[in-house]
Amino acid sequence: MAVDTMTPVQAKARAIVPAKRESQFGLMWRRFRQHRLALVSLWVVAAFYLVAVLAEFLAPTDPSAYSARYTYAPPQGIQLIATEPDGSWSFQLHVNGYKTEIDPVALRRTFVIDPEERIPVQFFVPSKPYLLAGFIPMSVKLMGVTEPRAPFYVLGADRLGRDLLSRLIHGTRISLSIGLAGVTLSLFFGIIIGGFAGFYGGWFDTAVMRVVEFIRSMPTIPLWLGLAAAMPKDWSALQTYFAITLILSLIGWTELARVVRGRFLSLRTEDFVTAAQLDGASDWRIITRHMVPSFMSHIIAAATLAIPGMILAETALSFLGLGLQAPIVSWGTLLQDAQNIRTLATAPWLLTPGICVVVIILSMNFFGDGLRDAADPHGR
Amino acid sequence: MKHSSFGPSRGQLSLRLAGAVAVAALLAAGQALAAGQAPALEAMVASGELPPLEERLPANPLVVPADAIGTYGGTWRMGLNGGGDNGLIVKTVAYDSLVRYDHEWKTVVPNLAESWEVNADATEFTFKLREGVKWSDGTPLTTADLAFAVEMYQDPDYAAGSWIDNKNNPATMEVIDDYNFKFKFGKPNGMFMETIAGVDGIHITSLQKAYCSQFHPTYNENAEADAKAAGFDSWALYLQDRCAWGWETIRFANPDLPSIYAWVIETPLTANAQRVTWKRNPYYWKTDAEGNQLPYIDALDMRVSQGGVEELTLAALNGEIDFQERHIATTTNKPLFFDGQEAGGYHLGEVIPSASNTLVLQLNLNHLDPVKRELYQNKDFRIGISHAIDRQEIIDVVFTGQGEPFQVAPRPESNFYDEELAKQYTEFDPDLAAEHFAAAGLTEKNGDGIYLASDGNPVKITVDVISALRPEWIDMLEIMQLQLGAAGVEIELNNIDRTLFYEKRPAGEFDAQVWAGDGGIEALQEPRYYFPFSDESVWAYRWAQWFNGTRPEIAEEPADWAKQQMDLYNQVRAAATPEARADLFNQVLAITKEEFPVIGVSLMPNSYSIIRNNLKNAPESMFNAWLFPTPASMDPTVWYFE
Amino acid sequence: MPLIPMADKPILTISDMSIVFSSPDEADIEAVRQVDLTLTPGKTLALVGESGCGKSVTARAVLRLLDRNASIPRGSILFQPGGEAPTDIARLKQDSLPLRAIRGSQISMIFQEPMSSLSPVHTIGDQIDEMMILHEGLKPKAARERTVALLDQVGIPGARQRAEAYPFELSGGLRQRAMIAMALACTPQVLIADEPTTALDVTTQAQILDLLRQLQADFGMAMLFITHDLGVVAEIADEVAVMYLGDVVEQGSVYDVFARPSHPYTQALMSSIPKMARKAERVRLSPIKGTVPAPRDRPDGCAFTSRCPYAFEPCATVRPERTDVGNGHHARCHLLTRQPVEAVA
Amino acid sequence: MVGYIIQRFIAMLLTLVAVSIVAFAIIQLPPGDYLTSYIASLSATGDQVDPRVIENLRSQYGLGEPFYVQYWKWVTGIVQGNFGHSFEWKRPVWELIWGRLGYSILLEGLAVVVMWLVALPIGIYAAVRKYSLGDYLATIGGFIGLAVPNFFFALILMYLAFTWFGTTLGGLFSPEFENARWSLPRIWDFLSHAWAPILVLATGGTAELIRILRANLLDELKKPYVTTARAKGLPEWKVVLKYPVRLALNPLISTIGWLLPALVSGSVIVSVVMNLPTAGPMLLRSLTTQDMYLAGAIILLLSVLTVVGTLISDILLAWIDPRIRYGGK
Repeated sequence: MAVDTMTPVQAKARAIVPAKRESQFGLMWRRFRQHRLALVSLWVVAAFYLVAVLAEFLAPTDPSAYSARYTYAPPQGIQLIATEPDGSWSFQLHVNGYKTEIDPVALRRTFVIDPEERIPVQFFVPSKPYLLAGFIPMSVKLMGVTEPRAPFYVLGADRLGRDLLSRLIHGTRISLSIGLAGVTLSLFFGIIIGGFAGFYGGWFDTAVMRVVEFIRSMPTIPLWLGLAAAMPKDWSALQTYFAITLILSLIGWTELARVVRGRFLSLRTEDFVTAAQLDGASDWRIITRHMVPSFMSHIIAAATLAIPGMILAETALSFLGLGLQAPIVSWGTLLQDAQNIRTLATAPWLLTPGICVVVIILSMNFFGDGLRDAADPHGR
Repeated sequence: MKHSSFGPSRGQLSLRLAGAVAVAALLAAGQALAAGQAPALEAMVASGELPPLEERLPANPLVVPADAIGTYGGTWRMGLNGGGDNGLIVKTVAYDSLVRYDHEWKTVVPNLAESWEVNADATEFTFKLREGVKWSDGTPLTTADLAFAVEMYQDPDYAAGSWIDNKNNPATMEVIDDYNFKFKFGKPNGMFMETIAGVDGIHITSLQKAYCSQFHPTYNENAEADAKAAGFDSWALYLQDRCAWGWETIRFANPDLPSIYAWVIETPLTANAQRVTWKRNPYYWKTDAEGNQLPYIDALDMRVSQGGVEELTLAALNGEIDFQERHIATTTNKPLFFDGQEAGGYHLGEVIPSASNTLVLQLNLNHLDPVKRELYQNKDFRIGISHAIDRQEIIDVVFTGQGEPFQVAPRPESNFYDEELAKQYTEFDPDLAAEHFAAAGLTEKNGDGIYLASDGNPVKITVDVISALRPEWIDMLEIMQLQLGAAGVEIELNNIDRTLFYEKRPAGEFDAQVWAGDGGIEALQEPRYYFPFSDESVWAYRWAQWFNGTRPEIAEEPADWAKQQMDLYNQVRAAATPEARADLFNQVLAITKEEFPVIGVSLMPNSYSIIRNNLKNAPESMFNAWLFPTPASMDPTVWYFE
Repeated sequence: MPLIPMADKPILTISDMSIVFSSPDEADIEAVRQVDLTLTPGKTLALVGESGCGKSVTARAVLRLLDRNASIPRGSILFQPGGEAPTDIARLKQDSLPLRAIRGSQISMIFQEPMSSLSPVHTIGDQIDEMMILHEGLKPKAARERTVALLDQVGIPGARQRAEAYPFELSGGLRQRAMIAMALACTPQVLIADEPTTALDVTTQAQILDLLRQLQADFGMAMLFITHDLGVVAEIADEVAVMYLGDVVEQGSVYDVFARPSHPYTQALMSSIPKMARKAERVRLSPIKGTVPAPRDRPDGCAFTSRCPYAFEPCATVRPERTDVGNGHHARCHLLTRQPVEAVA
Repeated sequence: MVGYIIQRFIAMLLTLVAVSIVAFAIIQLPPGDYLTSYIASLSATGDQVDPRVIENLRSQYGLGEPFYVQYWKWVTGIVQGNFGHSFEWKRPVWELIWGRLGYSILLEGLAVVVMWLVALPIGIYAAVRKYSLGDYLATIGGFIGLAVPNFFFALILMYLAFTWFGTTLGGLFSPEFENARWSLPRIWDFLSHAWAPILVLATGGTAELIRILRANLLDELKKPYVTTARAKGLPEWKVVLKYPVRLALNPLISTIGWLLPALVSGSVIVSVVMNLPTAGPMLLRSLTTQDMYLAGAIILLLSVLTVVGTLISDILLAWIDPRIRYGGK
């Protein structure tokens, strides 16, 4: 006797008469764009990853190129406008030189930015040949100074006179990729283990959940400490890097497994899964064709939110002297270098990596939040 | 504080030590009668808690000369890094034994022993103790205590290691009477006086028989039961807890253990200590020139940081540290401390390191890989590497111009300084390097410009380093990596944990390890880089085992030149006079110069100490060494606050 | 059911009320258009329509329970309990004292899903006590006594024990009874029931309807009954108002509207209900063709234009007037004003 | 309720057994043992130990035995209240750690309290005034708290305190109170020192709590029972506080258990930087010196702390949420 002539779908959804069928991701993208903060964050994150990919091209100098003359040189900044003594001015991209004095008693160089000395900055300056991202041969850098031996320290120099900007850019590659790689691994374990637990339930589910609960109740630092100390001694920096990633994801998978399991549990009873089962589809097919796509967007959002934790963990490990170590350049090792009162007092620009950490983590979080909202507007 | 003249210029380092010490005066000044003591002690004497000063001081107290006669009072504040920082305590308080060094670290002078004699072949050393010296509990110190210490150190159940139980040449002690005794050695021990004048001397006076014997079953049949009752598994563990040897950390955790130090423990160094405090020893046996009992300073206050030194740095900047060099006086912090002098009410003193070199690159001459062994044993290869290093650049970048290119050699301050040894192969000359590499058989290079070794593999040296110990090592190695890479030798940095670092040594498969140049001043006692001397001679670890016999299972017969050095050094040990020893050791060094076993980078630059402006008699210039424990060797007993 | 004489003084008069939803990204949506409704003590007005037609929104507007993004830009909701000066609820401030004094105390509401409409972490008793403590200043003990009496009155067996129970411990029917007890705790003069029986099975539905009728007789309150179920309307209502996409298209006594549906939508509704008949005499149900357009696609004129079989020229653009078709029975349709000749029978 | 607690308790015991095995495995993982690191540190000061002495020590310490024997000894000892001896300090482990553990628990407990005190009002405000300026500020502020590494924050705080106020933040007490008994002035002294580490510790977690609370509350605010409460005539603040907040707290309470491990880890780092006598620095040191019974006991007890924290939050949850208490859904 019902008046309703329509199937009871959510009021909002039916209010929209779909002119054309949007794909799930199209729909998600449209919803995502409404979060302005998330959208901005997406661009920030994308920019950071672009920097990571193009590190060699963007970094003005080699990250390990040192210079005795410019230890602890303060940031030059980049000037746009050149003012002549007669008051006229013109557009000219340049940096100012330094006036340097050595104080042998206090053991330091004092730098004064010399506005008189202008070192022009140019784009696409030729450089020593290098391989961009490891395989594209290039011999040009985005920007730099052409005058030989002229200082170019946009963000300042560290204790060895190495260009902080270049180191930051190369550190971005390591830190961001560790986050990404760690999350990918976590995702892999998380989906497989969480998926099986959620799909089959029963004793396996109980066991997995116990293990997850157990791992999560371990304080992470000792776990890292022990695992980091147990790494084979003859491993190279690269192997250590991967090992650290693995260690981080060993803990990271638990959260994702919980999310995946939860999704599987709720999806298992959904009509479309039942329908597929009645159709005689295999479990594998149901999982891969029906269930995973239906919550992939959600998983992506969860994964995005997990990356910042990895990045933070990397910096914490480096701080304790357990993670990546010099000469590897990562945000963690850069921050480790800045971990002293001297830096805070006299070279605060070396804290820039900290700002990068904050910015990327903020962006990742906003981005992840936006994704989650977009993926699942009713499931908050 | 005047140190305007120390700068980057080379070779100008001279010692301007506080107080011209007239050693002879020490021996003669015994008659100074008890004149004064700290007001607090005076009050205790008045109330009868403490015997009068005359009864507490020995008949012939040791007189410590000083720039000025001080006043009693004050607390000396400093900072320990972490609970296990026993080193600072040893270097500040615990350096007091039979003999000691003068402030220049050159001559052995009396301390608890009034005098001594050495026989001709340096196998017998006869000592006379200062009569009437009391432990901090007021009981007299006699030869019985020393004999007990020897007995303990030689008991395998008592975990200690020192010259007393050196199995190559163990000491035996012969008690003559309460104040006279002999040390005897099977083999000549020419350097014995230097050994016990250094930090190693403290073992022999570290255990009071009356107190410590109660934990040993020989003296107390209930020792095992007592240990169980106290919660220990065995008497040995209990003994080690109550009466730990020499400078073991937990020694300073037991306030009941009587000592002969100037200050005695008030708040012990326990695992949970946030602060370790010391108060004056009322029975201390030294006086100033006017006969006033030392020390002047009432108490020591050591804050314990929890593993990070940043808080300590801030405290020092804030004027909360009275005298300290350890932990905080880093190159990095220098500008910070320099700027903070006025606000913090302190100034900076000069500290001369005992180490010769900032970084010693030790190629493993005993490498198990025959190709690498052959290459690393090739002197030309090492010379080539040395010439390929632009040392001045490293000095400029890492040390802000402090120091000079230097090999691993005795420092200019040392009697053994030899400019040729210190300076050979230090000039940066890529062509010369290439010549030497060619002489070492390296002619072919691969596409990356790296030489190919005789097995056709590129020459790649993996260098083990502990960056946690000295952060600048990584900086230096990173620069060397680029420099050597340009010269055709690939360097890989392997930044590892300390335990691992040590574990790799016996295995023999490491390429190279990096350490600082110990033995810059104390070359004779610490010749680890001059010939395969000890386990720390990493560059020839297996040869060193042949010499010192600690791990006979991996010992290898050394090259002839090394064997010759070992022979010479054994003669050094046997020589009775300093002159003879110096002569023989110079022969050892001559072979070192010829063979060039390890590669140094630069002379370890001077460091600095933080001295509060109201702290007087403190040294404006001092060494920093372990064998010559500073600042205790600079007589802080006569320092005082104004 | 007897016809309602106009003599009884209305207690709640909604006149010319519109409800607008605004969102930052899209144009405002007028979810309810110039609605007029009147409630009389002791009588029940049923508001009928499909989901999303604005009936719930209208009901909630009476207690100003709409979301933050909804507003009532025009019209009034005059509440005038026996002899007192009327209050325009539409103009009261959110969270103001006068509004809160009306909520729960004088006008109260029963919701569709008793499970989610009751707090799962408070006992039934607590939730009912709260009303009396709040509005009548009763002490907790006294309030509980009355709660138990009320629960008893709404037919909950073992009322004293059940007062200690949590909602999830009760069956759906009992929960709804508890909900009703809560709504009646302060003997309100108007009861708004927002699809109170929708979530219940048919037998329970009937019991609840009986209960409501019984209680209305006992308490004499006016009732606004929201439903999409014409069967329920027939059972409980005195008057009925039919809503379609924000418009009240037809309004009148149940008898009149059921007997002579004057609006094409009402007519279509009536013919979509199966009638009891022998199998041979059964006719196919005629569903309303087309689908309900989105509110933003609603024509300026009659909302039903797009689906109306009789739609003609002015329908899409001109909004039909509220036309009296006799005996207080109104409808909004151009057919009624156009030509009596073409009037639909 | 009792059955529930028993069930959780048994689960906890099982977890603890697993934790103890992992804790022991972790301290055994690095190559070498205490004696190798002991020899290493002696060598660094130019000292050598007779191998006989080391062999004696090894047998005195029971280090030569296989893993399972050592583990079994350790665990059976712990069950009897004997955590073993610290090699470095030659003292019973329990005697060494109880004080530090106390400070750890105190600091972390206070950090949890501060987190809740700060997060509750902000989270509620952010949810109730969704998308308002205050909400954005709270969200951004919270994320910044989440994003700034602990050690970084601690160091900057210390430096700023030094340059601005001329004080050295660090430690938990002034010298005169360090070894004093607890008294009112000592508590005050403690608080005047402890605020900084507590602040540092609480930042990350506060942000997390605000986020969870806001999300939960937004969920709950949409639920019909909120409308019911409003229809009752309750004032808005009471509507929010009594109903949705109460429900939004439930999942939040279970986060205590999850927050604790992070807090423990964070406190290790903060303690090193800010020089706090908590279990963290001792753990770090014992791990580097391979003082295994000490390290093992600290890891075990910190894990117990989190496991017990989880248990407490579970019980608390059951206590405030009748649905769990009565096994409903």
